[in-house]
Amino acid sequence: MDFSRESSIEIYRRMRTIRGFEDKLQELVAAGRIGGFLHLYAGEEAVAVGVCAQLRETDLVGSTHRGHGHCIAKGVDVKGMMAELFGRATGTCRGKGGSMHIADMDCGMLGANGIVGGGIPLVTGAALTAQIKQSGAVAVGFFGDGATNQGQFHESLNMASNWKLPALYVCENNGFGEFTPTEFVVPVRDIADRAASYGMHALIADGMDFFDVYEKAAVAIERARRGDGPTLLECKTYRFYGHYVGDPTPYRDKEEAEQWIQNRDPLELFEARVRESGVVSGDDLREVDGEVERLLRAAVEEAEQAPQPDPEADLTSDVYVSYPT
Amino acid sequence: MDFSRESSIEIYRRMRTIRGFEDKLQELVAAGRIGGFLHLYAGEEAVAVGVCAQLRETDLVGSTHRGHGHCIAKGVDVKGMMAELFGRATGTCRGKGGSMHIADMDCGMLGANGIVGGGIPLVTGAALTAQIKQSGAVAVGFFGDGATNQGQFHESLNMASNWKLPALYVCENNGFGEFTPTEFVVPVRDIADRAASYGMHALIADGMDFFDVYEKAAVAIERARRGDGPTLLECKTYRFYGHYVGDPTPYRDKEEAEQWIQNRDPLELFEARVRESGVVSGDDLREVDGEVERLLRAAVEEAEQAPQPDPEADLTSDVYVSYPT
Amino acid sequence: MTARELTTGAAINEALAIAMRSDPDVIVLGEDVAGGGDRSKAGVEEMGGVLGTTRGLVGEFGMARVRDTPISEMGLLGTAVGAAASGLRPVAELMFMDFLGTSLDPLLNQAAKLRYMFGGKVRVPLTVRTVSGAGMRAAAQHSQSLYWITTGIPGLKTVVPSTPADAKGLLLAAIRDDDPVIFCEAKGILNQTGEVPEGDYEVPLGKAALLREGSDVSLIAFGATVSVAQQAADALAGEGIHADLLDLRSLSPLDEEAILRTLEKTGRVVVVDEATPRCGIASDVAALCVDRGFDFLNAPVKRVTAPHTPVPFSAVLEDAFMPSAQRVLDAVAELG
Amino acid sequence: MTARELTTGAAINEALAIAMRSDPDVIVLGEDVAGGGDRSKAGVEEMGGVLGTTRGLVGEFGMARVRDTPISEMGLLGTAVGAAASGLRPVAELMFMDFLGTSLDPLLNQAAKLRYMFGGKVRVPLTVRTVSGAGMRAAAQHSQSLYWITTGIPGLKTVVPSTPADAKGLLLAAIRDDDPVIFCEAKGILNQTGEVPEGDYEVPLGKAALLREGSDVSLIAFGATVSVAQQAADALAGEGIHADLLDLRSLSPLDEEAILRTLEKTGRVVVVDEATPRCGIASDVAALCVDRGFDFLNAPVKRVTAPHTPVPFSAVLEDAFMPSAQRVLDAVAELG
Ligand SMILES: Cc1ncc(C[n+]2csc(CCOP(=O)(O)OP(=O)(O)O)c2C)c(N)n1
Ligand SMILES: Cc1ncc(C[n+]2csc(CCOP(=O)(O)OP(=O)(O)O)c2C)c(N)n1
Ligand SMILES: [Mg+2]
Ligand SMILES: [Mg+2]
Repeated sequence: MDFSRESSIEIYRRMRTIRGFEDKLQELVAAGRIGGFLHLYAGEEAVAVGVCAQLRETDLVGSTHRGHGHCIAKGVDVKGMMAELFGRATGTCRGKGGSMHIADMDCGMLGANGIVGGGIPLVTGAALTAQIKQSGAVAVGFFGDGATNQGQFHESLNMASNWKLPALYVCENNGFGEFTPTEFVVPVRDIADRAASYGMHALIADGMDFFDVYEKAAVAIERARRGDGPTLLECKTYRFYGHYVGDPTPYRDKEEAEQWIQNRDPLELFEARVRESGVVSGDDLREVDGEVERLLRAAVEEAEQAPQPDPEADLTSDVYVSYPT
Repeated sequence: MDFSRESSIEIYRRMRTIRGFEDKLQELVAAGRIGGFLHLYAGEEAVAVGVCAQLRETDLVGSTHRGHGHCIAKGVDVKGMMAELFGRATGTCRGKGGSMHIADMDCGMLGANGIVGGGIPLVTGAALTAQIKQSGAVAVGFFGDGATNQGQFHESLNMASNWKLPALYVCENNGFGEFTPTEFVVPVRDIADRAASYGMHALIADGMDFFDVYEKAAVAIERARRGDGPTLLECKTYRFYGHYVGDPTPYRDKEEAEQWIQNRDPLELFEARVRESGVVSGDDLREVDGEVERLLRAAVEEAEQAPQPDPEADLTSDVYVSYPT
Repeated sequence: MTARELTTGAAINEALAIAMRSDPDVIVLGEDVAGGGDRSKAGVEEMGGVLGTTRGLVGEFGMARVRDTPISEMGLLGTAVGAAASGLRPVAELMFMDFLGTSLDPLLNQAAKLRYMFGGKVRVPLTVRTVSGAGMRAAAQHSQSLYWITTGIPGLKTVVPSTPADAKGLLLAAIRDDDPVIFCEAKGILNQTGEVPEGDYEVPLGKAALLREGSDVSLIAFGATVSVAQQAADALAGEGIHADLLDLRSLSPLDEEAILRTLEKTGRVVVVDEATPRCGIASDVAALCVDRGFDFLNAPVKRVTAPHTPVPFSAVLEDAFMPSAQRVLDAVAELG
Repeated sequence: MTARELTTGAAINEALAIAMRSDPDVIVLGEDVAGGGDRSKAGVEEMGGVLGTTRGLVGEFGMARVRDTPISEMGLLGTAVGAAASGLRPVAELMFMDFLGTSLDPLLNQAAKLRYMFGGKVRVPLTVRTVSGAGMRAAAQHSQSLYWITTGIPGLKTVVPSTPADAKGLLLAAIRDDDPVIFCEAKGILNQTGEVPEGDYEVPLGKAALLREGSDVSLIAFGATVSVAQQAADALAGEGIHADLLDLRSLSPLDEEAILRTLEKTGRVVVVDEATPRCGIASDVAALCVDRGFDFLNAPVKRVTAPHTPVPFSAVLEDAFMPSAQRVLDAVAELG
């Protein structure tokens, strides 16, 4: 894979932004400055960024409770996201959604989703729209290993395959659903095998390796755009922190976790690879680190200064487009 | 397979009873004597009888909207069933259930079920009871090809496989879900292939051939009783009539239907086989025909004479075991 | 516009065709909505849904816009929600309303909430057509009137027409509405006939219809119970008691002003609803009367509903289950 | 029996352990109800559910009776129904009540109806524990109070305790009840503490509790709104207005006599419910008052509920969403 200096920096910036955004969140929670249910994506950055790097702005993405990474990778404004997590009127969702519901149709983000598996049929519907309108768009659904045990996964993939929809289903297999190891609830080794139930094309990628995800996604998206139907792409990955912010993770093997974190960090793997190839230098990337850090600090500051929603006006608006009473 | 005269006659009696029962229903509907939603099992008798011939009375069976065959095969009293279809107080369910809800826990019939796929988790639960109580019982769920597109199928089989439950899942693939051909909504050739998603054992049987079903069911049930976990058994079959009584079946190929009905009638195939082997004679079977016909006539007569439920007493009873007001 | 006698089913069919002709974004999807048809096998005829309501659509609009789905209610409604959020205007069919059991999430947690959760930045112009109610000897799992569930969910709208003409106009309004609307076809009215105007017209969501005027008592009904209330009103008229008869038509939005107006006029209300009694429309109407309408009340508000039981199969039990004109008369008598 | 201060969560945990000790047929299943624990890897500690409520059970009762399921609510509740119908007494956990979306069918069409459809020939002794309500900044899909849905379904029972002691006693009664019971753990009370008697005792289903006596106005509440009503009652007492405070505890069966008794005493009722307003418990109580209680009514029945909106994430919005003592006081003031 040939990557220009520019794209390498851009890819790195996205991954670093996701990581940095969540580092900030952890600080903010520790300081009691934000609340809510927060599920961190850290460790899985190569998946969201690898897939989304193949997408156009008009392509649609559906996400999960662990959605920060997908949002940032698809281009949602980070300041709006930060304000959203502070519940401010200036947030992406005007403070009404929060971490599990960040969405921005303007850049093709069909929403994080607090219902495990709930985003999968939405993405299927977006693919149906693309097919019927012949827009050339592709719809991508991200979900976890645990979500593949949901009926909505089964029903959606089956429908998409029957209809040869331009969809890509990305399973982020991070080895756990909450506190339960995947092998305890999924009696097959590779989740990609489940595609066979739907006569669906399947691929497996190393979810810590940006380049592998990027290449496999290219194949799948190319198929989808050609009209050859959907793909199930399993990305083997690992979440660096607990299921939610505050989870003490007593249920997972400390050594195994250390292995992943020390040796398989997607940012470090990416950096090593691009530096080795010589397109970018360490200094280039440290500069990005600095820019990202400044952006995020500004995001936090602005969010904290931003106005709260107004209970009078905002509590009952946006329920309907119109509701005669 | 060696079948004694006695068992051959008993098997034939069950299949003939199912067929005869439904012939009566068609007459009764045509004459306006009974109503409701009726889905006939005719043509698929070898599946219910083949599987249930392997079961003990304490084994549990869950059924579908097309449940007459499973009920009769598992030993539900035919007179009670007929009275139920007449909505009488003497019916199996005191007239409250009707065709889609015939159940009799005394002979292990966990109920027909009007929700496509809805019986599958119930059977899974019965298998869980058997496993936890170490009762040695097996639970068997019948369902159609269409039901395998339901989330409840997916979630249940996954759970059963993870837990190695003593369950048998029998898919009656009759080529249609209502008016839609299976290949239009199931993008794999054999539904048995779907077991692979759950790392589950799978078998395929000729659903028109009692002996094939019987042998395959033996293998699966033996595995389940041994503690080796569940099996998905796909039986390829065909329904001789429409989806419901009154369905004009314009959507299916007349010639194909004729082929199945003329050449693959499970009763005729069974008769040919057992007569060929010499264990029973045509006269033996005609005698059974007569007995069954007399039984069913009596069932209809008694049902028509039977008392109606009493709206005062019966409408609001049986909702709860107890409900203090 | 001229009018003809049509069944409610035929009126709905006409509305679907009009909506699809007037807007290429309108699609129809559901289990067997085509049903066998247009599968490019010669001589294979379509069924047009289990009750034939969608017949003819696949022929006119083709298989891309009229889609038979697998038996996957959750998946098909969720897909419809996603399609609605991304630019189509889907009309999904949930064959029987009882199947909310296998399809609630896309309505409860997605369609109803996306707009709010996204801070107003999305529209979900989805219509879900479904068949509700008892009377077909279809027993407990195919006979429920569950519109109280969709009515109770903020973000959804729910309508239940009582005549073929309203069915057509309400369905056209529902499809063109930018919010998710649940459109309930009560079994009791699907085969009833009535005058239906030709052409394209809408009946606005959220407006009740006063079907009959009288100042002695208010009968409030909707869907299949409107004809029950009509019969009761006829019988009352024979006794010299004149009833206002209000057809709610929309359950959400609810036309509270119309309810308060009739209450103000008569001071006495009987609500007739074929659903079970707990947490239903009848309670909501009664609660409105005893809140904003308290000063007008001259008598208890009576609710004539089904009992708190599943729907029985037996004909005699099912007949007793459903609200009858006699039970309405008994309720009126109890008002003193 | 002595009593100790426990949180509601700890009281529930105690009830589960007592029930499992006293009956080998009681099993617990749900997503992460053990949670990592007892997986035969050394040093792997259990979580005992996302809120820790089931901690310690897998250690005492083992993995056969305390089962982590896949993330499959429909499958797990359906399995629990089948297990209940065939001889076990399962306590299934639905992690958040919002997940009724992905699990309604086994409750709506199976658990609630099997007994009726089978003519009384089966029992379904199932308990479903679930967490309801707002206040945790968990937004629209993790904060709903959907007990009105289960209350409205004939064949189910629904209870919502308001104190740790009631939670323990009601849960024991629910588990031992031979009908399916939905047991709602309101977020607002899970971490509250209170005196909890030791040992085995039951609080009967279907009985409200009069928590406070006064003859000027009746406050009717349950679950998390009981403490809101308490605060309001304290404030009213300061103004010389004495409130009867009725805690419903059971929503189905509903203790109608207790409601009518307090209405008869005061003639003025305010119902406080943290759920949204349509088709809810507040409407049912108001409808009862204006029907059987009409003669006792001296004022409108006021309902203090959440607005007809999804639950917002923002703290200021969520706080405004939830019923407050101030809103109860305003409602009392409106009674005139
Ligand atoms: C329908 C539903 N069930 C359960 C939950 C609670 N829950 C939130 S995240 C989660 C685990 C999801 O696991 P997985 O799909 O592997 O995603 P991961 O968290 O590992 O990214 C669960 C059970 C939920 N939000 N929605
Ligand atoms: C959840 C649900 N969806 C839809 C229906 C309507 N319906 C009844 S039978 C049927 C077809 C079932 O097909 P299959 O599972 O193949 O069984 P078969 O009728 O062929 O025996 C459908 C769609 C239903 N009863 N329940
Ligand atoms: Mg995971
Ligand atoms: Mg079939």
